[in-house]
Amino acid sequence: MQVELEVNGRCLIARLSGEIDLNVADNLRAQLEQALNDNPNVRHLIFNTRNVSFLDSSGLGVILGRYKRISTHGGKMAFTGLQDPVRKVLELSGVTKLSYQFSTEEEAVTNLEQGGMGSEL
Amino acid sequence: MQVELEVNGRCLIARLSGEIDLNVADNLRAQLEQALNDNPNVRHLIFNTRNVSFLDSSGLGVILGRYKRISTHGGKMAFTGLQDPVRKVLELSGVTKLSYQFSTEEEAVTNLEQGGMGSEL
Amino acid sequence: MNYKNLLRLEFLSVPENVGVARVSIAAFTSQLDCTVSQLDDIKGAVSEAVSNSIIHGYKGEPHHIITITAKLWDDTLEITVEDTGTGIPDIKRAMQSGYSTNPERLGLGFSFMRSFMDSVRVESIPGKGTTVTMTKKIFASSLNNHAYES
Amino acid sequence: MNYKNLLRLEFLSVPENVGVARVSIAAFTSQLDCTVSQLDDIKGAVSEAVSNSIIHGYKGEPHHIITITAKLWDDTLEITVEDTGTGIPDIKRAMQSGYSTNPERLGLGFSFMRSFMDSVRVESIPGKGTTVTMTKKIFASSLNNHAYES
Ligand SMILES: Nc1ncnc2c1ncn2[C@@H]1O[C@H](COP(=O)(O)OP(=O)(O)O)[C@@H](O)[C@H]1O
Ligand SMILES: Nc1ncnc2c1ncn2[C@@H]1O[C@H](COP(=O)(O)OP(=O)(O)O)[C@@H](O)[C@H]1O
Repeated sequence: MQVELEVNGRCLIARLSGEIDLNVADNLRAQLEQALNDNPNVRHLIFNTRNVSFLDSSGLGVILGRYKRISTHGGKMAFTGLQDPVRKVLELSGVTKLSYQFSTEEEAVTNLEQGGMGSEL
Repeated sequence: MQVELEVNGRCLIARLSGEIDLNVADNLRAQLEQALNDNPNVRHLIFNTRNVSFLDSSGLGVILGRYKRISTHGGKMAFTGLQDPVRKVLELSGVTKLSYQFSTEEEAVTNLEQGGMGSEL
Repeated sequence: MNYKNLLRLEFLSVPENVGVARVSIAAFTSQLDCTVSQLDDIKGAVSEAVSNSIIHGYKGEPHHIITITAKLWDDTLEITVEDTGTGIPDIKRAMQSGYSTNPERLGLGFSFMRSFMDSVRVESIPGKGTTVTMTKKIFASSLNNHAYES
Repeated sequence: MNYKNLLRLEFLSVPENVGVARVSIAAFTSQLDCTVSQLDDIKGAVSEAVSNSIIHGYKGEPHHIITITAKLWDDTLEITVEDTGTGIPDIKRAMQSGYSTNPERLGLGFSFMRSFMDSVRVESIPGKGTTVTMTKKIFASSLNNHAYES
């Protein structure tokens, strides 16, 4: 697993790659928490999963845990670059219903920022 | 494993891909023998191994068995598209010394045809 | 012997081995002419079952053994994941979607296994261990075109 | 327990499983930060040893069991490939480069194992079986740059 983190406005973009399972869960959780701690003005989370080849419920648990943190302050979560293995897990868990999907990071940033400033998406 | 066979002049070009081991040895042997039987004017063998990710002594045995057949009639063997895993096995077995290596199939064909008609390479 | 092929894996209960188990069972299954999506499902199911044995069965202790047995019948893969850990007192409840004894987890493991596989059977004795047996019928993909595949 | 991780594979003596063994051991080894070339070597050695058990040990009979044990010590991988087949009457001769009891084969299996690995030890009892134990020290590649690798 590799993680690349970038703050864009009030969005934290996490570009994940590789296999997201129990073996990397602690590491991923720590990196995301650190980024949220370091950037208190971040409100929304964007996961770019284009290069994620595998995601299981342990990995999804880390993602949803971070969503819980930001959602208490009205933050939203979006996914870009969804591939079949990840899409399936998001659908089975119902996460598609509580998150947004966009083709590109830019689209995600624009939409979340607008939604956050104006009316809900 | 996949095999693509093409006759070019007096050369049989075998484009191999995947893993060449005990599991595919019989299949590869049968396909090469068939092609040699069907094309009695073929004199030289060219193996394009660009897409071969693995070769072991069982796979090499099949290749050398076909070389034995053509070499009794003065045929030569060449490799193109050598990647590290295959190159290593050819070196360890000394096959690099009894075969020719070229960057492209065209180069291999031209050289083997010339060598076959004129002086040995 | 009625099965066509058999693979048994035994490994330590460490998170590093979740991926090893996934990759090994996927390689074993690839003998059948299966689709990428079927392989993804099988990897997912193995990952959930093995993670459960590590986290719940062995409470994260790294020196225990997990055993996976994979059997290929004609067109069906059977996978058994076994631990000799804590066991499950109430299997029915444990298999409910969203139920977890660990507040940090989602309680979706069994639910995913059931979505990914055709059948999931759980046997467990508290204090003795847990065995999860899953099957999946593999249909050859009509999209796969393996003219020369061995 | 002195090793860091352990994987045991047991499988039927069919050619399909040579690749399964290779992939499984490679996935297990990948826990160490090894190079592609080291992985290629390990795959090669596993392939030769398992093929020998299938062809020579079990004379191609498909219903026998081959066992591989892989142990990770600090920076060393130890692999044992075991069969309960015919055994080798003269191990020294069998290990000579170019020696084969099968005219169709090259007699390079042991020679490749020795080139790929740091050590190769063969124990065999005719009529009882053969055990090949190989070790390889894994040096992390200085070229690998895993800033965020877990
Ligand atoms: N191998 C096991 N050993 C002991 N308990 C288990 C095992 N597998 C599952 N369980 C129990 O079943 C519950 C539900 O499992 P699961 O659906 O996979 O969700 P989760 O792993 O997120 O808790 C677990 O919380 C645990 O209490
Ligand atoms: N597992 C085994 N069981 C019985 N005999 C074996 C085994 N492995 C190797 N041998 C013997 O050792 C010889 C040399 O093996 P090797 O160097 O791998 O070459 P090859 O497999 O090409 O014959 C074989 O021909 C066989 O007689």
